[in-house]
Amino acid sequence: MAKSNKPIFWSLFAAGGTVTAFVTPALVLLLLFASLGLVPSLFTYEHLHDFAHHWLGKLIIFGVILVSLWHAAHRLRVTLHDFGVRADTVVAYAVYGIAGLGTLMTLVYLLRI
Amino acid sequence: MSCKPYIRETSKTTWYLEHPRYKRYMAREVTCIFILIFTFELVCALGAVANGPEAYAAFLAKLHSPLSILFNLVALVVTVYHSVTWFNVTPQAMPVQIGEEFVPGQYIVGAHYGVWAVVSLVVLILGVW
Amino acid sequence: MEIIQTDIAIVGAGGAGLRAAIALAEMDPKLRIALVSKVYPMRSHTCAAEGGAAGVIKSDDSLDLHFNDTVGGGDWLSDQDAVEYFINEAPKELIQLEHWGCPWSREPNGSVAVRPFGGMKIKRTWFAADKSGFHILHTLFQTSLKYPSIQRFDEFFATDLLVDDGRCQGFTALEIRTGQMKQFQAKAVIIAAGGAGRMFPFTTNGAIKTGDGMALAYRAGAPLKDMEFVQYHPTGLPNNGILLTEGCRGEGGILLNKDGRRYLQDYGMGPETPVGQPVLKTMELGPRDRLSQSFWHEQQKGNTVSTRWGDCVLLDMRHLGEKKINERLPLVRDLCISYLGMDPVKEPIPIRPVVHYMMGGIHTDINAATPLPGLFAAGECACVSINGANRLGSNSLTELLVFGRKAAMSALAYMQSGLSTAKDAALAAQAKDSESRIQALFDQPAGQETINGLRQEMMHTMEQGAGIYRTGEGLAATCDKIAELRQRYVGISINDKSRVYNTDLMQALELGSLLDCAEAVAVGARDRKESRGAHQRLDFTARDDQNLLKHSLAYYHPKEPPRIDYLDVVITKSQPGVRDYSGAKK
Amino acid sequence: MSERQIELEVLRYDPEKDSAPRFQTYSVPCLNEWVVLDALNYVKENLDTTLSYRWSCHMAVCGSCGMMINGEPKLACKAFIHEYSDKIRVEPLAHFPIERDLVTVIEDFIGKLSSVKPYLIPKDDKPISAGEFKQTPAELIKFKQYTLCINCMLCYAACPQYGLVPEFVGPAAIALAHRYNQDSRDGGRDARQEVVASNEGVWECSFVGACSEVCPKHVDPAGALQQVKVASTIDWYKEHLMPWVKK
Ligand SMILES: Cc1cc2nc3c(=O)[nH]c(=O)nc-3n(C[C@H](O)[C@H](O)[C@H](O)COP(=O)(O)OP(=O)(O)OC[C@H]3O[C@@H](n4cnc5c(N)ncnc54)[C@H](O)[C@@H]3O)c2cc1C
Ligand code: SF4
Ligand code: F3S
Ligand code: FES
Repeated sequence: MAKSNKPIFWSLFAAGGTVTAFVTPALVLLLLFASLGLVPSLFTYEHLHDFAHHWLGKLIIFGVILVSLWHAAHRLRVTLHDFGVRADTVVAYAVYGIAGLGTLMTLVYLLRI
Repeated sequence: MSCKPYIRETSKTTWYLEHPRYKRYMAREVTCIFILIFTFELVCALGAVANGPEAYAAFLAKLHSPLSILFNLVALVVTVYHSVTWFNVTPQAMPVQIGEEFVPGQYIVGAHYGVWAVVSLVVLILGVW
Repeated sequence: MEIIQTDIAIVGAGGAGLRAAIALAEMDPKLRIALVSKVYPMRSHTCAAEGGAAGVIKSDDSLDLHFNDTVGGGDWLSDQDAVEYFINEAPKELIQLEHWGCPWSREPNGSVAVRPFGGMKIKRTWFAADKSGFHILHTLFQTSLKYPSIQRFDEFFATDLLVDDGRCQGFTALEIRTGQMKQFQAKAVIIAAGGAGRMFPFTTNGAIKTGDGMALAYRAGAPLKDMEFVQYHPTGLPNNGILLTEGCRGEGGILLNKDGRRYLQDYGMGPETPVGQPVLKTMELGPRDRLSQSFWHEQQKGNTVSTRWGDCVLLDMRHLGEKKINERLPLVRDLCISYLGMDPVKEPIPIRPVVHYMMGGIHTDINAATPLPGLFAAGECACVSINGANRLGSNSLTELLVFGRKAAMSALAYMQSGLSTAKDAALAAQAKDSESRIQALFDQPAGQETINGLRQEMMHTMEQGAGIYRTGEGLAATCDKIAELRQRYVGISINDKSRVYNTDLMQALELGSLLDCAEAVAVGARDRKESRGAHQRLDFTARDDQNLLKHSLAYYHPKEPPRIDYLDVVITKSQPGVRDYSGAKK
Repeated sequence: MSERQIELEVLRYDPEKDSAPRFQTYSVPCLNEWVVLDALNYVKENLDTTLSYRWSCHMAVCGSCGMMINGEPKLACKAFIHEYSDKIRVEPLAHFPIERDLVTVIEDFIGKLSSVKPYLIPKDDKPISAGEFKQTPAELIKFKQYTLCINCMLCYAACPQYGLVPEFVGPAAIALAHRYNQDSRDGGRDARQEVVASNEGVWECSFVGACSEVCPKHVDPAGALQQVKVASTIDWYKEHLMPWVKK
């Protein structure tokens, strides 16, 4: 048996699990307000732009989104397996592909702000 | 040989219906779908910001749709479930030993809940400010 | 029939069998070792031992003290040369186990901790909380996995030894999964198949302790020694015989009668010691035989508590406090709560004496060799004898290690001493006979006798006649009864005709072993007209060193009761004296 | 103690006669303080001697008597009658092939247990004459919990991943490897990682946690597995990002 390469994905999964556990519910709440029309100040264009403009803001946004995406992607891989989808390699390419795409998009957007 | 062991197959697609604890597990696992979609929601917000105020206004308008309200509402419940299930198992994954005793699990979980409350408060305050 | 060729085959994979196997594998990696057991090794009953294993390690202790405790505790029936070898090897074996990873409980400075035990003058029992035997067994089993030369045959039931040319050359065993008989051919055989407590109705022994190993050797001509000495443990849960370790008393638990009196002071173990400050070899830390006998007297006087499970006395541990109980006796607490619904932190626990250990067993010399060349024995099934008339708690686990290894060394030496080649045809014929005997059980039409019926009668008569106190009359009745049961056993049939995992068949075979061993116990006890250690006669109340400072040897007869012979005890430096357990007086 | 009449529904399978398992119901007079094993023994002794099952110690320490009781992996000797209604269903442990009646084939488990090198591989060699290795109570407690496993396999019967992926090394075996890894006397972690840190090792576990929920000895194999994951991940980063750092 050979040692697995899963640690790369698992470490992102674990980090993301922790980060999302701490911040995501609050973020969802903010976005829920926004969707109800009560846009909280962070989600006004100016604030969000200012926040994402600052290098520290960029770093925070990038970090949170990165680990959230990879957390979700890795867990989705396992979950699809649990639902009986046995094409693990295909699934892995697909879910990590999605996470990669999201990461790339974030990177590009952040650079443009 | 006269032995002929009988093998009971586990259903690969419906096994989790067989026990409440499996259902709880699957509920925990599917939180990832919501987190994934929600994170893309954030990515979209970011994209809109990158494209300028009009794009962002359009984004907020889309966010105002009933579907999106519903999604965010459900996502709130689901992500809270994720947080709770995540924190509850931390003492198992990362036990803390002080001298000859392990710190009781409920303290570790409690500490996480405490930090969670603080972080959420900070995010909310910053967000609403 | 498939023949399995090995160099040395071991029957039994409990503490003794595993220790022997590891010793063999270490001595010669090229050796082919067959480790045969009717259960997976970690199911062996060594796992149930709670209290610990004795060995001199601390600076306030000495080998002489361990020697004296053991010999005196055994009422001078122990062979002193064997005891000497035993106490010398004991610490080495326990350290060896430590080096293999056994999680012994520790002192704050990191050295192993020891606890007091009944009949020991000084704290010398190594322990791993109250799961000592469990940890010893699992450490040995896991260590044995290191050695590829140990070939395991798990769930193989040994049925008969193969003896040709006056030498033991293997045995037959039933592969339980398939019901097929296999012939194990070996240059030497070690039996380590454990005790036989299941001949009694109320015992701490697991279902597998049915004396198969003793019966194997016995039927092949090796005598059983000192079988009349059966140890009762004073503290068993009254409803199912689950043991509460001697550690309970070692840590300071006390025994009370119905009036709340610490009655042991009335039986030569007093004066009373302060509660919570146990004094070694005194009161609750007296030896098992004395404690169990005191119970009987209290019962006669009507001083016991009657419970729905019968007469009991109370084991009170409340003064130890929750913290200490959780730390030192977690299993005890769990067992009391689970099986009796009582919490020792909050209430005294009703207990009564329970059959625990066979001092007797296959006769071996100090080298673990039986009189049958090529056959060696170790562990509870053997009688070396270090335990004499009464085993001291925590000597047995150590014995498994010391003599398990010794048996391995002797078997290897025997094998290397050069032997004539085996006569395959003769062995095959014997194996065939053995197979036919099993087949006969299948073929026999259903008759009157049931396995359970015979077993119940056997257990009943053993308890009636061969219990804590015995009389000539009672024993004679028991001997007759067992003889009758052995006759009737011939008529049993099995209902289960399947070959696969046939537990009906196994129970039939086990009953056969138990009956053979039970007869040796009863006849040995009937003929021992004295009281010594665990063997107490109401009609011969004194110890008779003049005539009976001797081991008894029971020789098997297929149809008749065994012939009893006697053998001198080896005495080197301790002359029989008075067993004194009133330490507090001094 | 009150007596209760229990309907014991037991799975029966005789490979020589049956092509598939079936249920047989026995009516058993039980004392309330009994465990399910007592009820099975009653059947074996009085009603049907052909029923096969494993047991020995009757005190939850030998690990023989694991079975599914009302769908839950349990030790029959620690499943108290008073906790059940008058109908109890007894089946062999899930996820293992049925040999006969309540007896399962456990070779797979034994093989996995053996595969993780579950024995002390000493950090330093020390002759017996030099005495014991020192180990403080604090060092002992670090792994003590993981030594308590009785190999009853309830965790394997509870773990869905083992049911779905039979190659999974599984909770008890990995917890045992972790037990030795955590032992202050041991230096064999690297040797164990080959199996433990493989895909079929710890990475097949998705932290369902069922193993720890059913474990009768509170070994918490789920915890052990997660700790192994954390440690293996740190290994991986050290190996791939900082190959110059010696472990
Ligand atoms: C509840 C309890 C607590 C105890 N506590 C202590 C204590 O604290 N300290 C102490 O020193 N002693 C204690 N003892 C005594 C001690 O545990 C036993 O004497 C000892 O464990 C016996 O070990 P063994 O290796 O001889 O046999 P066992 O461990 O009983 O093993 C016997 C082996 O033989 C095999 N076997 C049997 N028959 C056959 C067959 N026909 N074919 C193939 N294989 C067969 C079995 O499968 C098993 O592997 C205790 C005993 C009990 C019951
Ligand atoms: S970890 Fe627990 S459930 Fe699993 S085998 Fe060990 S004792 Fe049994
Ligand atoms: S149930 Fe199975 S998936 Fe992991 S946490 Fe336990 S081994
Ligand atoms: S009979 Fe030993 S664990 Fe149940």
